[in-house]
Amino acid sequence: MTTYVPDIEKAPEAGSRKEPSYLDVTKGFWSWAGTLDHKRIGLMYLVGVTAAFLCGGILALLIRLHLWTPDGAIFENAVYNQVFTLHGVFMVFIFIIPAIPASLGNFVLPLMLGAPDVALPRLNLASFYLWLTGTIMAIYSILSGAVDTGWTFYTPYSLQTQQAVVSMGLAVFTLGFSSIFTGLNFIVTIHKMRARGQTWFKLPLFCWAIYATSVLQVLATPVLGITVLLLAFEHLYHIGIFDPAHGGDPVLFQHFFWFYSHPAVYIMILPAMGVISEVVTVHSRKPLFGYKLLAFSSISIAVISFLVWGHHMFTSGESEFVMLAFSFLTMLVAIPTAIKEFSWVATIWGGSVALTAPMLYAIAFLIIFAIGGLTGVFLGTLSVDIHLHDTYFVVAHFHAVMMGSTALAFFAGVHHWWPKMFGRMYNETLAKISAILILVGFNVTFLPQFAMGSQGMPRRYATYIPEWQIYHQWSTVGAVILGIGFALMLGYLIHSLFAGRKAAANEWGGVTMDWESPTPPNLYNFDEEPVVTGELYDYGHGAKH
Amino acid sequence: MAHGTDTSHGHGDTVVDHSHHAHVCSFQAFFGIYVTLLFLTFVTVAIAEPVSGLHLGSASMLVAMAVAAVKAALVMTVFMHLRWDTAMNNLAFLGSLIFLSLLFLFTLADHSTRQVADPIGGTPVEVKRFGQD
Amino acid sequence: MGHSTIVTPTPQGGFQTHTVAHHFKTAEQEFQSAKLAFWLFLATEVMLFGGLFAAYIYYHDVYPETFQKGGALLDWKLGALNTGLLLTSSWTMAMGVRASQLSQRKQLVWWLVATVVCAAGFMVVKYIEYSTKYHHGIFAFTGLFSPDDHYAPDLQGLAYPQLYFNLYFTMTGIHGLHVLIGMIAIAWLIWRGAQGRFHSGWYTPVELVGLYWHVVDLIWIFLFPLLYLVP
Amino acid sequence: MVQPVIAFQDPLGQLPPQASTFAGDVDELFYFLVWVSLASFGLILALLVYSSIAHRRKTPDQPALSNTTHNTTLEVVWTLIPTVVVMLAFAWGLKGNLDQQVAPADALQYRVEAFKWGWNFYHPGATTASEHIYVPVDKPVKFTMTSRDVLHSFYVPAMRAKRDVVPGVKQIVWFQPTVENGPLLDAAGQPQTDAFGNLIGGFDLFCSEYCGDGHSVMHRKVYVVSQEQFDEKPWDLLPEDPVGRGEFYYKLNCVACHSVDGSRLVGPSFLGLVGREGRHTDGNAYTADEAYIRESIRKPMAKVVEGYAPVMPEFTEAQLSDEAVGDILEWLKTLK
Repeated sequence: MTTYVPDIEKAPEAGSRKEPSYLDVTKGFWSWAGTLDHKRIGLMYLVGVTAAFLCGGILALLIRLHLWTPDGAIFENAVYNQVFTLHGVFMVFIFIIPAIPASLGNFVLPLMLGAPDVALPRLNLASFYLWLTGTIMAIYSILSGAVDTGWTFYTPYSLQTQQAVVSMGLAVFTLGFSSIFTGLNFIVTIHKMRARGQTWFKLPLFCWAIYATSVLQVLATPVLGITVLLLAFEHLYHIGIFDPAHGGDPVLFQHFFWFYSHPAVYIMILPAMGVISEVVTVHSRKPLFGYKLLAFSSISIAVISFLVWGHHMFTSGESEFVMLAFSFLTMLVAIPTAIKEFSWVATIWGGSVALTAPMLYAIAFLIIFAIGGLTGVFLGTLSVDIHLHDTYFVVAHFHAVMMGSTALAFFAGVHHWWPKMFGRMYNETLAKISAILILVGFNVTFLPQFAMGSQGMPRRYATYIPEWQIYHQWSTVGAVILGIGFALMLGYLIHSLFAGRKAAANEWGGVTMDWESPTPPNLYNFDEEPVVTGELYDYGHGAKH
Repeated sequence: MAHGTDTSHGHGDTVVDHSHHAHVCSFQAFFGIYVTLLFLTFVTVAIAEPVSGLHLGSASMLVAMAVAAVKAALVMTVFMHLRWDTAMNNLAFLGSLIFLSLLFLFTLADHSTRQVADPIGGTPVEVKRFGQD
Repeated sequence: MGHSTIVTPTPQGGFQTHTVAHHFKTAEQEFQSAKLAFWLFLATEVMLFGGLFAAYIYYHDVYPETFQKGGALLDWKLGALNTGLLLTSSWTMAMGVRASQLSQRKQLVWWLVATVVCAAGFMVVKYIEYSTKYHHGIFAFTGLFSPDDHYAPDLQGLAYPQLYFNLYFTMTGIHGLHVLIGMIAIAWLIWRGAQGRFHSGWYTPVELVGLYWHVVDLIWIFLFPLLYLVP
Repeated sequence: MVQPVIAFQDPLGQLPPQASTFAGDVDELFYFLVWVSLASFGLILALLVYSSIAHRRKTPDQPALSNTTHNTTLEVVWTLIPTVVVMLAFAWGLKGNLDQQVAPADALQYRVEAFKWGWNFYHPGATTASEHIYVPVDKPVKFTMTSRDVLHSFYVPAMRAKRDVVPGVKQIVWFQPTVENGPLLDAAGQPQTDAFGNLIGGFDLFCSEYCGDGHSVMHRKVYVVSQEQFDEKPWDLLPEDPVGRGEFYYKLNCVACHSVDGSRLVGPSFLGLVGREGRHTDGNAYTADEAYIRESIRKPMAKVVEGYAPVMPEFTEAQLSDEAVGDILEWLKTLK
């Protein structure tokens, strides 16, 4: 790999391309709807998940506005329950699980491997359409009576409710298979499509993170599939597997559900960690600190994440013995997570730190991820969790990890690869303002929720006792700030597509293979078949790992 | 980047060679395995309580599963060629069994170690009997 | 990159050539990618059925008597017959893959036909079993026992007898669905195989469907003793 | 009032009052984690802010100051320190949890039945349920809980006690209160309420496992009283007159979904219910006479009032006797 001395002022000369970019090579609706190009599929996902994020975000704002007064300002309780359920379903199953792997992963992974496409392009497109079908089914469930079970579908409540649990369950089943096929495709791609000379330890960390994620997607999601399928059977025919009225055990449902849904948390956060690794190294112009430890920590997080699901059930009546085991194993996850955080900070330390928009998003990630990670230890600790379980402390904790970390990493990645995707740049000043608004808004929203939660405010409450009103009002103010930040982002990103300045060939001076392709890349990505000879993350110092 | 009749080596893990040397089993090998499988099915049935009246108690489930595991291993190694397949393909499939065993391990451990609740002034009620008050 | 294609040499007359997809460099890379992907897919199948097995073992532990008496009401002879049929089909499938590896077009077709016949036999036996249950008043999923239920005396006083039968119907039903899907896939292989589509240079679909079929067999190997010979 | 022994002083006032024997230990561990978290968070934040200012890129081609890609000592240190901390938290949390799980053999036995959406608390020896819980101070109390319908969760923040109520099984939760906190009664012996209409005194009891429309109104009180007060059986409040008893049963069973002031909750308001005319979801007209109201309690799904969801649970003879329903009817007639 050649050492790249970036010169972002100089745009690539017109006509220097050998082939048209993937955006220009064909035109028209069907050239997108039927495309097998990983980059176009990535962009379709990007549009799709952003729309889902928008829907989920509007629902979140409604929730916060409703909770402005103790009696609930907007909805009846029943409607409130539907709103928070849909917020959860949209954000978890439709937005955040596919967000980074299916959009950024699809776009960037083959580029980083120097490959012309993913290994199975048809399966990739099929996976997108499964996602679309699942989303349409979820929307159908809303229109045909909505669901008020919470995104966790706990039995027997989900069996007694009259609402569209069956169609929502099948929607989740379909979305699950979309996720499985994406993960399966990426594992094969990483194994079989790497460039010549690209050994495993010359894989950028984003690839490691996507690999670990994919393992989870392939192995954990089928259990969710069979669980929601059984739930649908149960709802329709009362087969009794999860219904205590027919001999079933609701705790078994929780075991099945969390066997998937705890690894799912890592399906969400691992790719975010990968994005942050890339953004941090490029914008600090410094090799990642502790590369191997970072790579191994991704894999170890993936493996341990299968062993900790019971910490969602400490008050459910599972046995003390199992609680002991799950608490211990949960603590083990904290260790690789801490290693990652420290390694990123050490990467920035002594770098040539450019406070660009992607870097600001990444720094915001590092701050909020620290909060999310540290509060996770509280919840893994048995006696403290008994008090905090099912309170706003949990709500704030997982929003710190999911929204404040994964969603921010997703946006850091979008800003980082935006010039590569579209060949255009957004307004950096506005982008920085929006990053700061989101960081501030997040903390104003969720720090009061930590406070409320430790005081005992239970979650999923449509009304609450007046002592907590001031916290709820701060939280609502924060949510509005967050909303403004995201609206601003959407505005300048769309604006840049039409009026943004032309991006440089290598806007940030990245040295992984994704930056070696033309900007935007060709249909089959590279002008010349890339061959890896140098070290990874070599910014001209002769980096050694 | 047209590579035409490119025969370059070094793609990821792939053993790059135009003609792949797939392992072809002999008729005798497949037939032998087939007969063994039928024999093991006979063993499973013969030792089962409803058929033979053997009382193996709690061991009967273990024995039946052990025989089934042997049959499964034969199908996987020979019929499915795992014996001659790449390490990664072995790992992909066997890995799922390892992770599946975690699901079994923890749910069953939870069930078998749950506390027995005692109701007020009554005989202990087994938690195991759901919905049977 | 990748606009060119590689054409595998036809081993002998009467076979169709195969064009390697644009993004692969070699037929071997394409074959190995498809195979790894399929192994991973089979891993998801194992996890999916694994959930059902976990539920089965769990409730077997909770209601041992129900499961023993429920299992005794199934006809183990039919179950054993079905095991034999599936094992036979697994063997013929393995022989079919072997035939395609050796570019034996006619043998391939006949082995595959034998496989489908065994599978169809399996489904017929399954139909007989299901309809017997139906006539005895054990319906899938309703959990209802009809008033003139022949089995009712055997199940009197048992905790949740319908739980066993619902698990039985769910597990064998989803397995049966896999058998049906497999039969369709094998029928397609027969059609294309007769045209000479598969040969030593390219037999990926035969290999993959073969793997799928063996997994269907594997699952039944565990289902049979669990459901019919419940210890 | 007995001066409680506070095992651990809450330095930030962020936790609910400590009212049980194991609350102090939970809080001490909570604050241990708070301090560790604040220290490590402060360290990370300081390093981040310092390096992004001090090491920021001033010219476009500025290389990094350092090129270090690893430092084994540092990596071992930042692996070991979190390991030690989390293992400590695990062991401490486990020890505390064992206290929370295992009730003493001499604990007073209560029975709790949760339903959509309310609680029936049966005090030791009581045959009727009560709306709130009364416990004697410094005595271990143990609750054996069942659910009529879906998952609920028994949560008393001040006691640091929480346990899901799972239909089909009996769940146990226990605590030993250390602080007296009885109901504040007015001259007439009625509980006083604050400006928001909430009862004064007592510790809050919540349902913390989502259970549907009335989830957030399953809010009750745990009153900790002296042994003398407890011996007077303050929970045994069943009034003499039928109207009073009717109101008592209403508060126990119906209050979550039916208002008495005409406002709309999950179900229709009880104000002016007797003799009300309206329509069912199937379009048939009804008049709310005595027989109709009795049927609506026993078989609520048979006829659902237009505009409302079919969510009301059945109340069987065992849960609400015919006499109790008669009392409720008497009381309903007074709501005009």
